[in-house]
Amino acid sequence: MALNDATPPQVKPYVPDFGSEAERLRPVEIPEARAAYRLVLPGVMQVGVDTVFAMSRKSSLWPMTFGLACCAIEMIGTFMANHDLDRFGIVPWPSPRQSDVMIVSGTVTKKMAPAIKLLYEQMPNPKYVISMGACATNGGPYTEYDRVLQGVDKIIPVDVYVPGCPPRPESLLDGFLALQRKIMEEKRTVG
Amino acid sequence: MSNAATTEEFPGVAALIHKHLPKAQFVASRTSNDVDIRTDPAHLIELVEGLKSRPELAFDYLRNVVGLDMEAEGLEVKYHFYSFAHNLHVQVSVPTPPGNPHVPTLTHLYAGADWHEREAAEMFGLVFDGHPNPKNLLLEEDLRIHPLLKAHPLQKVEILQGIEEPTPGFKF
Amino acid sequence: MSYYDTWSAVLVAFIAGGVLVFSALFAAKLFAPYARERGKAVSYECGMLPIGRNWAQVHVRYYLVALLFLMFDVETVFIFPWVVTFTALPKFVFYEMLVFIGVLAAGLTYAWRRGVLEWR
Amino acid sequence: MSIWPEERVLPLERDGLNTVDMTINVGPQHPATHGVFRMVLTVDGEVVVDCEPYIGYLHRGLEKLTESADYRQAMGWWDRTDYLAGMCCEMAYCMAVEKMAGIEVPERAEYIRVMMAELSRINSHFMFLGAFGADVGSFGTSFIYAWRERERIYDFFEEVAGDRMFPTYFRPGGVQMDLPANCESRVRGLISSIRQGIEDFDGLLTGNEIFVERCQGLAPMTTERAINWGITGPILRATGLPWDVRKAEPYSVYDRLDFEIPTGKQGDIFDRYFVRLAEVYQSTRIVEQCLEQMPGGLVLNPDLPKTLRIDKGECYIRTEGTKGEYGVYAMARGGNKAYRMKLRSPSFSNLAALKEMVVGSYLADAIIILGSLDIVLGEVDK
Repeated sequence: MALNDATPPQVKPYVPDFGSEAERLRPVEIPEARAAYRLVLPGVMQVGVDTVFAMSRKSSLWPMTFGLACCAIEMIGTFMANHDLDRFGIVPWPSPRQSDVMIVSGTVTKKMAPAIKLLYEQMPNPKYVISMGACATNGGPYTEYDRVLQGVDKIIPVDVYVPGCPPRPESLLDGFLALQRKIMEEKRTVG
Repeated sequence: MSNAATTEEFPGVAALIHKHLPKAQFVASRTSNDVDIRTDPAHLIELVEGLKSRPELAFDYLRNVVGLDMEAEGLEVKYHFYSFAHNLHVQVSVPTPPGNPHVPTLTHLYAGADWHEREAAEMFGLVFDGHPNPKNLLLEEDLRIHPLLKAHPLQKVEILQGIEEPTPGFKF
Repeated sequence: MSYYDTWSAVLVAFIAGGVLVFSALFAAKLFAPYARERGKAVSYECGMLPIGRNWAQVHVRYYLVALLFLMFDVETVFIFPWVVTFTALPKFVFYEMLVFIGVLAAGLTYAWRRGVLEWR
Repeated sequence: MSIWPEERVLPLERDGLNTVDMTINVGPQHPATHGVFRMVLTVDGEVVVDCEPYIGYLHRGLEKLTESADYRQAMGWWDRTDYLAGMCCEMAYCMAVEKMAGIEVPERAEYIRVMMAELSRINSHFMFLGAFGADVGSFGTSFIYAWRERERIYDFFEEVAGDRMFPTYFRPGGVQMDLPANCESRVRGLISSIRQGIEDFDGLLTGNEIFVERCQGLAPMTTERAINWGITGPILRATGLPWDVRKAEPYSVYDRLDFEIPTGKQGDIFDRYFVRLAEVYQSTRIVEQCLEQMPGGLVLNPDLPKTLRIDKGECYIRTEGTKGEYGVYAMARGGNKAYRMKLRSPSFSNLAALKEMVVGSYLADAIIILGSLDIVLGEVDK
């Protein structure tokens, strides 16, 4: 059966090891995201390009549906017809590869932390994180239990915190509007 | 467990059980809403097999497996059984001596006991002898802590995250 | 010399296609803020580390079904222009195509009887 | 003279080519797992050969925290277990505390509790219908239908108790405050729109040829096997056993209400879906009867102590949650904090039988089987 054993040489890709607890809960390193046009275009013309890109990014934010707990039900409620998010160009997308925003909706446990870090790293830049609900912000009602991570910003950088347990769909909507304002303000620094 | 099998007072279901399983040693008592029979790990399997196999009892549904940390008296396991045929409910408590929390497993009798026992084992440090797959269920695989024990502390709440020292005179 | 005789239209289409494709690729390279994060190259497995090998031999029936699909896909490519124009063409063109369809139908029944289409 | 060659393309068993089984990780972040549940499927071609479920990604220490809080404070954690039907869990928790402390609940509060619990059950079943439609194939449509009704029920909850999902409207000893004045007409309107919602789903899914073709006869479960696994709720009733805690061991005022228990025939996926759809109708009948039979009077037991102290008590309260038998085992040994509160969660036992149902089916059907269990990770991981 020599024919069948000829598997191609396995190129060992980088795979993070989540062996120990410290490694699992280590915050994500955020390398500097460089865009080539910063070097090519002179300073004046960059403003125009930045504005165009910021406006296009803010009006088509694709969130990665990442429902952890009860906040996920309110997040789905926000996507549905009564508090429609599609009118802002916000289309729920299951995979991190094509999404811009990660909505962490629910309690972040220490068993789930490495998965959240990996998903965050697998999202293409520029990416944003909305920490939805008290649980994602600082552990919420479950803060005292030692298997619960006290806030998702211990492992990934968070852009907008939405208060509430669970936050009403309107407050998640407000969170998205705040994120859009933030994108417009930070347009000079993102590329 | 003094096998004072002569205690007459068998409330409710315990009388039926005693009638059909005369050899089983247990002490019957009554909780707020159902009957509790106490036995020890050695006689558990024999009692449960009797409960399940006797047609008059037919306790074919293992409802619940509750682990308990009674601090001084060691760990304890409580099983709740229900019989669909006769609409009967009974609670079986199995106290274990403080030293060795060993209880025989029921997975060969009830398939549903598998996950319940794994959860009680990892939460209290109980050991279910003969369990097919005694890995952690709710905690990570390599974690050897038992969170639900009374001795296990809660986590300190970090009130001021990121702000090193609060403004003077500001107390939580 | 009507416009359609010359081949310039084809050239323009070719150039426009090339420009479109390469400008899209080049724009992405130019404008996208790329950060070389370590976890970005890890294959996406719902948030978990990839387990098992991604290079797995699969049962041969899937290959055969793919072959069948390809064959009948190409067949429809040939049938389509015929269907559109055979009424204006002479009679024998119709029967010629029936022969073509008949041959492919024979191939399909052979594959069906050989059990290729049984999915289990 | 047969012109066809004898041997056929061998279907499944090993045929010389040692095909390798691929492991597919349907992991915590997956649209079909309704939350953070992970199962590693070993797949040979398209047939699932082995399934290894992993839970615990949402283990938030419900039982540990309950031991560190007063009886009335702990309810906040308990209605976040089955976060699709908050008030069913609140009812079970309050009944456990009342049974141990021996508190009497006024008549009117019992009826309000049953009505609100049944509305929460409708709410949770609509979420199942929405999510199950998405699993089978209609990605957005069934969700939109489901949320039309859910938003109306949430609006009613907000009017009555102030919050949409977790109103913490129940108290040990009754209900926090009385219903609003126009509650009668509001509920009647709600019931008619829910019945309209049932017809819509009936037309959308039950009448759909593809849906019926995919779900009929898939993973049938026999009653004995379900009882052995400890499966309860709509999945057990789908196997044909009309067993419902509200009828078998009636609690609160369920013995005064009449409603049928819908059952299925072979316990396959379509029966589970249909039992839940029929249950929604039965719940609307219960809500109507509650409205008619509701007496006047107090809604909260007047002589409740300032801080609830229970010196000695132990009980196991079992109620019919939306997913099955939602049981609360409670033990008190003095002081105002519970000594031990254990949640017997229906989804935990239903999910344990997943491997037996999934092995042998196709990969796409494994997703539907998981969807038909209607698990909620808040109560599976406690």
